[in-house]
Amino acid sequence: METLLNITIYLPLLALVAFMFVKNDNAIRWIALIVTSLTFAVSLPLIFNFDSANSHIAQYVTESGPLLFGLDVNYIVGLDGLSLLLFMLTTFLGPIVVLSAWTSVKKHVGAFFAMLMLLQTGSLGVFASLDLILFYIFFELTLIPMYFLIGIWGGADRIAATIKFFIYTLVGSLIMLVALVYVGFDAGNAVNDGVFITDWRVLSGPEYQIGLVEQTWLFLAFSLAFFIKVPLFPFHTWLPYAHTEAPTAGSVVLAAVMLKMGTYGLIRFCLPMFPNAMVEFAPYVALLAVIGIIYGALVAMVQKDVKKLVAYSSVSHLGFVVLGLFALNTIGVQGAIIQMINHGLSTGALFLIVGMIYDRRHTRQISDFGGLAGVIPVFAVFFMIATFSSIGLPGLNGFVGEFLILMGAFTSETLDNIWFAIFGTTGVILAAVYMLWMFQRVMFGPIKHEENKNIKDLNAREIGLLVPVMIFIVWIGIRPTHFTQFSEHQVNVLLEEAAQKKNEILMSTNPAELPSWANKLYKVEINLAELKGDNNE
Amino acid sequence: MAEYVWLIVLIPLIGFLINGIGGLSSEAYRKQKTLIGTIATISVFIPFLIALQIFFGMGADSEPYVARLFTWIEAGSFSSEVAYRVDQLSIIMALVVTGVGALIHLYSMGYMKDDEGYWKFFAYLNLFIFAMLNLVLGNNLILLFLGWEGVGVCSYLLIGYWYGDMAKSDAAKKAFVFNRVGDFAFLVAMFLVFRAVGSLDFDIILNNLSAFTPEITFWVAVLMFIGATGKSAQIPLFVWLPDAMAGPTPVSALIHAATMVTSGIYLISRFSSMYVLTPEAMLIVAIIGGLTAIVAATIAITQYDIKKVLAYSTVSQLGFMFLALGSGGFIAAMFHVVTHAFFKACLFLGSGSVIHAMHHVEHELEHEGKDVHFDPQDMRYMGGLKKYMPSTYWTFLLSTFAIAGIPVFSGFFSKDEILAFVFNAGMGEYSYIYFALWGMAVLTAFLTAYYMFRLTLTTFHGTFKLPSKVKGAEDSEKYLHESPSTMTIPLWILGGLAVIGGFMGVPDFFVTTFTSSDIKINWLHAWLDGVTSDSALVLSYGTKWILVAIAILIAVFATVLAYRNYDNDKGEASDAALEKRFGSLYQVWSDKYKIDEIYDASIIQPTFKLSDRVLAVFDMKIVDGFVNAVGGTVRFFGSLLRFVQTGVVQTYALVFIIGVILVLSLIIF
Amino acid sequence: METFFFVFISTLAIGTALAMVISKNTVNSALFMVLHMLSVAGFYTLLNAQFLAVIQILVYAGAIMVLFLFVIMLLNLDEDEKVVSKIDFKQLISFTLALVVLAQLLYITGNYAGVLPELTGEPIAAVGTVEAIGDELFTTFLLPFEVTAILLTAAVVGAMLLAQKTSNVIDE
Amino acid sequence: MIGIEWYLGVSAVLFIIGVIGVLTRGNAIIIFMCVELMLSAVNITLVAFSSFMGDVHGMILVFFVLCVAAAEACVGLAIIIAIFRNNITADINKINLLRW
Amino acid sequence: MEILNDLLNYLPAAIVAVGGLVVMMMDGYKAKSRLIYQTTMFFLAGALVIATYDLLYQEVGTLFSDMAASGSTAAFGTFIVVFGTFFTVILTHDYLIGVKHNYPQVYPLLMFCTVGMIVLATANDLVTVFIGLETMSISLYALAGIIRDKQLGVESALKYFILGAFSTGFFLYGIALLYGATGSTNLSEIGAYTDGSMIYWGGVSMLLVAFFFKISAVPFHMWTPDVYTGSPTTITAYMSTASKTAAIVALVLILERALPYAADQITSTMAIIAIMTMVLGNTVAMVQDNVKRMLAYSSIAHVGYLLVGLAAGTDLGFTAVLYYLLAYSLMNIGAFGVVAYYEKNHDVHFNNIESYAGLGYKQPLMGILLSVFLLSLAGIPPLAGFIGKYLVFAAAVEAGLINLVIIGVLASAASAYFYLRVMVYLYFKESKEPVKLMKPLRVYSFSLVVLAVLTLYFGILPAGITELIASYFSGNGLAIVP
Repeated sequence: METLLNITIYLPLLALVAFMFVKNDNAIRWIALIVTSLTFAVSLPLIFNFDSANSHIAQYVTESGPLLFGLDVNYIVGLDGLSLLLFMLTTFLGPIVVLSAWTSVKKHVGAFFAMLMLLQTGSLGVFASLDLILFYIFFELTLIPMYFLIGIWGGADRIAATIKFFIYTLVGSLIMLVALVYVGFDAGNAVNDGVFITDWRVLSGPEYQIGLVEQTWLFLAFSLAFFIKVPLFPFHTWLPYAHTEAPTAGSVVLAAVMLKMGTYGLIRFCLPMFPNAMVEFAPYVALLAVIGIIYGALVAMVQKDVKKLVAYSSVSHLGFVVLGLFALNTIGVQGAIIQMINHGLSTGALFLIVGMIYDRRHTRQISDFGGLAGVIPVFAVFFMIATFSSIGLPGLNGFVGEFLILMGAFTSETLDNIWFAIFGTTGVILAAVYMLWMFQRVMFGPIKHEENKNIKDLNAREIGLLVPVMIFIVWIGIRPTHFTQFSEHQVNVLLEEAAQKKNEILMSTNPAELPSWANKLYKVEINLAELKGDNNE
Repeated sequence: MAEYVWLIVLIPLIGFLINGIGGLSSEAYRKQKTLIGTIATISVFIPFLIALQIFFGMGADSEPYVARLFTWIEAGSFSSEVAYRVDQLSIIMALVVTGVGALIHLYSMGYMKDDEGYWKFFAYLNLFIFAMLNLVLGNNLILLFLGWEGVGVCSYLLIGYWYGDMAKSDAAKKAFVFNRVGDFAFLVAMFLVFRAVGSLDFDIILNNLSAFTPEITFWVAVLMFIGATGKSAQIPLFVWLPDAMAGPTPVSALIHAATMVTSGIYLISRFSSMYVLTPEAMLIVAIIGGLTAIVAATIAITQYDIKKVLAYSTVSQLGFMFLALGSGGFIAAMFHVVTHAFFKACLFLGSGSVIHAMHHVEHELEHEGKDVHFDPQDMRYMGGLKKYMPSTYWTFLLSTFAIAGIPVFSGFFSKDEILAFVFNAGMGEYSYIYFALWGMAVLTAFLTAYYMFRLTLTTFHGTFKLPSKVKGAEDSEKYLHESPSTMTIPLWILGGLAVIGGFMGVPDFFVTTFTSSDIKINWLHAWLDGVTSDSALVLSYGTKWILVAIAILIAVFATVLAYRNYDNDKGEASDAALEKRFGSLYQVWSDKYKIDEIYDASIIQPTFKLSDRVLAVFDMKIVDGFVNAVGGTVRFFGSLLRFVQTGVVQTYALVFIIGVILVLSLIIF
Repeated sequence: METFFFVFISTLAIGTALAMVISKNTVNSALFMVLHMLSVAGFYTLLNAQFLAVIQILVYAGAIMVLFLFVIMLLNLDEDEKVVSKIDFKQLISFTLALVVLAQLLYITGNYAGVLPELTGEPIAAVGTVEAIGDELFTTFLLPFEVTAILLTAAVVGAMLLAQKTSNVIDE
Repeated sequence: MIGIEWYLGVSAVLFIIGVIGVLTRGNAIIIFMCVELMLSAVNITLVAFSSFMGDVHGMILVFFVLCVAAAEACVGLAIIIAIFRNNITADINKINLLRW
Repeated sequence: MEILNDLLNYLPAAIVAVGGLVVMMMDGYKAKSRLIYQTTMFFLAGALVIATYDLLYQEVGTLFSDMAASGSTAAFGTFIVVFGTFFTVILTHDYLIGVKHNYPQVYPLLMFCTVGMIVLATANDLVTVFIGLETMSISLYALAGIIRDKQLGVESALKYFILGAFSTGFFLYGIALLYGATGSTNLSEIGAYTDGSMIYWGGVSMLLVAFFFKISAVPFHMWTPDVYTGSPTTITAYMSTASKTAAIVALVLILERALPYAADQITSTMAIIAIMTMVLGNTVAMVQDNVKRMLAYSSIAHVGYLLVGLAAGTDLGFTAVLYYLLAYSLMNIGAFGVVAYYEKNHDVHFNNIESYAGLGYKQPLMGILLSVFLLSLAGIPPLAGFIGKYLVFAAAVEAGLINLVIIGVLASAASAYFYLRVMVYLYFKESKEPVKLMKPLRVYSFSLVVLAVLTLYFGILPAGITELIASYFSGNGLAIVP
């Protein structure tokens, strides 16, 4: 199985090699499709054999010797409850994305699919890495193909968009790199006989504890990178540009996979390593998340470009995910995890759909459409399901995630304030407003433009690529436990361990040695008194 | 039999899938209209039979049965199942939904037979039934919410069924969004409940009401009620319902009269044992209900659109039901739900029949080559239809009697019981307010009878006014004809039910006063007593009879007045007189209290402008501007620094020397 | 005597150096440079580095400065195009900064006394002889010496490359 | 007796004179000569150390410096010739095509 | 025979020197340029083989009475220098033919220059350092101006020469002062000195100044953009890699062996200089429109990263610096190589970024290669440039220089902008006027591919080389002396 995991990660690169020798565009398309399908097929045993009762232990682990002498960076990949679903989502979307670009990409076909394959490997690597440095490498690796995807095959304003995307993300991740290296050395000294270590399994374990002051800085550095990637308000401005300008396939991967790297990083790295900071900053982050939910929705409402609207809706939806994560209870975190998948499916589907209509009309302005429902009924149905999924209709996937997240936030002891959830819930109303309004303007009403009268409905390829997504949208909506079961145990363990670690760190802190801001931020004395009180009882 | 309750829910879904997928994928299937209609109707009718079977297998004292299917959502301490509950309350609702639903399906087969999207219509209808059954049968709040939102979606789809018309899709969107506002409150209520008791199962919640602090109880009650105001079209969220008439008439009958809009009443009845713990929340419910009732009734008087009148009437009647709920008359409210479902569905279907006929006229005129356009729903063009459409007329009239509260018709009993409960509530806390509400309720009852007869008389009596009013429509009455039997059969069934439906809840005192025995003739009361927590009626027999008398007087007086004003084509003149008499007040009514405009000006436009002019600009200029400014600053410094590079060697040497000084200073000092 | 000699040579060296820097005419500058080189050779003798003194005169004054003069003549550079008549802002800054460096250097060297124990306080006679230098040069410093040969060859090739007039481009 | 600090001082002064020359003169040839001046100034320091310490290494280094100076002069003058052919000037203030 | 042994251990330099003399003579007898080129390649190939052997197997020791060092760092420096020269010559030959200035004297000069570099990189005595440095510099002055009939070429040579000679004065002054303070020019003897007189510090700072100049650290960088822009492109590649490598390896040797006592002061100085270098290099590079000049500023910026590693001054820091040099040489030669290829297809001024529009599709291989090199320069994984940067920053983090690292990574992020900008023109824009690119010589593109593959290889599997480098320093006790 270990081999299978590695094969899954690197299989797309095989296509890359093939592209070097194949010049025929159609052959390239088929190779890409076959390889991504194969990747998906190969990855299936991973989920079927996954032991969800032990989801907190990484499975299918491959561990190599040091890759970088002196720093002992190891190649460690494996899957656990946190990563499994996202990993599978990535492999699942592979063939779909390839199909979506089947005819719409006409220039430099080989390069396009090569970039997609590279992106696939990078994304899979991100989710499978259990070593922080390795994670970082894959994290960055995904930037390059996306840069080219947007830059070469993107829209009119693609250059500014892609550069902004690249640099913005890079700034965050580089700062994270510094923090990451610091953690590596620190952990090396603390738990690994002075040898640099970035093995997640060690760092997240209970032995390795970071002092409060360091935690603050490290948390900020890590979370900055992830916040930008998520993107959390006010770090979101690259997203509308990148999404709008990216080709359909790029938008889909960006929304479905790459944004998740941020939220995934928050839960995987920040929580177990910086539990105290996570808890103390949770209300502030939740505040930003809630602002993001409402703000993203309001701005989405007035967008004139369909894709931009969906992009801003992503800001809003990802706000939910962050809110759930920082609720720091099982309900919220589980909701956030499933919502990551949901957003990937529903927003991915929306981008696919917008791409299909763009292929037909070469415009994305809402005002250029209207009345399409009568012309292209099959399209309308898919669009409608995706829209409903996106606005969180019960019975479809979006609801499960949003409900759990809001429920988690509402009952969260960490946030200890029901208003986060209440304001977050208003996002549900707003989502209905902007999505339905957009849907209405695009699909309903009289046909205003002559060009719209002769649009062809979806062909078999397009239906074929949407149907699997729709199946999962409904499946998750009806039987979410089939999916949440994979992470349930790990989330519980993670939260428990984090809480315990947090208390241990607090207990070992001497308030007198801390700078005053840290005392204030962590309310050390009050918390310590409470802890000691608990112990005496 | 109760263990097959899941079949009730499943069959409509199967119907939906067959018609939906079949119609979507196959051109040929779409043409099989009879098949489609039959499948749809049967997949509602079978559940009705099952429900009936279950119903007959139950007694008033049967324990609730819960059919647990599978775990739906589970995370941490939260877990909810897909589980259907059979108890006295839910089976009543299920019967109404499937029964009325089946009839309306049948009716639609006739009404929609010329429509292109026939298959789609029936698919949506079946989906609606599925969602509605989830709502009434679900065993926990979240499954109820699934249905709650599901019916909202179906309502959205069906209101906007003729999406080609922007106004219609606007109405659909409006309905959905207003519903969502209510859902927001509902969600928060769920969170509060969960935080207090750790579960959303009805049993667990209702058995653990002690876990709520009074404050939480109040808030949960209020928030649920706000949810209900959205779905059941109460102030301040009622404005979507009149617009919802944009949908096909069967939809209005089914969703916007008989079933969906009553889900709020069902919800509060379900939680009646919680509501009685918080009189303040009850008061709020009552006040909102009472206000809605009278406000909608006043608007109804001024409307000319046949469906709009019915819509406002529905809002008003729903207000009545909430008034009952707020007064502790949960069973009374449910009673009214049922009777209202019968007569309002019948009224809507009747109006549909009329509209169908008017459409036909328009269509035939067009066929003649005349370019005639008129609003087929405007009652000013109608009149005298009774001789062309006797079935429609008679059933419509019966239902009008029912809604007007004419004795022995179903509405009489249910409305009377509500009035009694409101008066009864005046005996307890907040008595003045409840008395005032009672006054309003009586007034509303009067108005109801008045506008309903206005509607009936203007439409069916007198002469057919279209030929005289619209040029080119001369002799158009020859095209008027009765609707086909698929449409009239449901009308007759519903009309019959509207007549006799009231007997399921004949007040006990009708008999006990005279026999002095303890006999229970109020079947419904007995049936639901175990699931709801009605307040006790403390009125004396005398008071009760006086209240009945008042109700009868009011209804008869209003009927007579309406006959005087509206029979024999006097309608428009009377309305003009009315307008003159009430002046600006009438204007306010006919402007629908300008509530839409107020919403537009106070919420929608400001939000939109905030988003468009402030936030979107803020996003591009400030947030993104800041990012760009950082980049720009770096570039700016870069372009400044590059000018140090003058190209003259001596400058370079000079900088070198500066560097030397720097390094020397750093190292030496 | 030695003090006098030192003062004389110092004055001469600094004077010629200054003269070279501020002289208007390039040829004059070069000639002052020659004088300066000679005075530096004087320092060497004072410090008992006779071999270096000879080399200094031969190589510097003899060869290098002649080369300079030759180029000056070749390019007709004797008429200086710009005289240091006007003291502009840049020069003022240059001057100030140079003086700052001087101050730092003097501060460094001024703190020198008594750092090395074996410092005798006066020049040691035996070190600067040809034998001593030659001995070290061909044993210890063999590598630098050989590399110097390469260096000089490279300089010649480089000069050839740069100063050739005909462009012998070979097109292939 | 003349202490070593005097030699060092004179050497430093000469060095700075060279520096000033490089910084202020516009003629490339004079700048070259100033560079040579700097080198020979350092030579004085080296020889002084060498002599006072009784260690021959410093003098050998001076020997190498002389060689280097010669080589530099050779290449430098060649460059000046080349530039003179292109620009007909040796004023470095006018040789500033490459900038910004 | 000790001398024979020494010579055997110094074989790469010897081969290159002999080769230089041979090709010089061949030029004297008017041999064909192609033959001269082939002979040069023959000698360089021999040197490269031996340098590789030395890199792997040479024992650590000193040669020529402590004048030079062998093994470890020295062998590493020699290897990179010879390696860089090897590829430079391949690229230069083609390039010079392209721009029609194929003088046969270039080859001996390059060889002599390489000898200087090897001497510099292996020096164990300040005298050797001086001689090596000067041999290298003087050859480079000449090489910068080989396109002697173009104003830009000679102007760059003049600027380089004046400032180079100027810095030589300071360098010499530094040596003199150090000699005076410690009584020796031998690195280890200087390293044994721990008294800390003023004159010692003066010597250290002057020495640093000269090295800062050679590696073009701010504010001693002023010559770099001009010289790099004006020189023939492949020579620029050579200058920016091989010469920088030699100087930095020498600096590492000096810091490690001669100046451990001064480590504290050096750390702070290096840190400040590093910050200035990174910030200036990157910000100014952002606003350049000439690709060559942009690469020049970028090379300044890279020196900043190298200085971060030197500032750390730990084993890891030196390891990082050496690894970085290797990576940097690979990618910078590569990048300049592609730029040279584009340039020779047109004229010398064909370096404006505008004229790169759409070129990526004209000869896809070249476009891909340039992208790889630039992405590596930008420090994007999984390319060698990333590992280099990572190691350098990690070393600084280990040494506690967090602030320095933060500035470094931010500057690095900014640097992505101008590297990406080239790709924007290569791929994202359409060329305005039709440009025809000739097919590159097979050997030319092959050598660039080799460089790119190595860049990728060292990015993905750096363990072997980092292990090798780390072994040079482990157990040397190089940590900062308090």
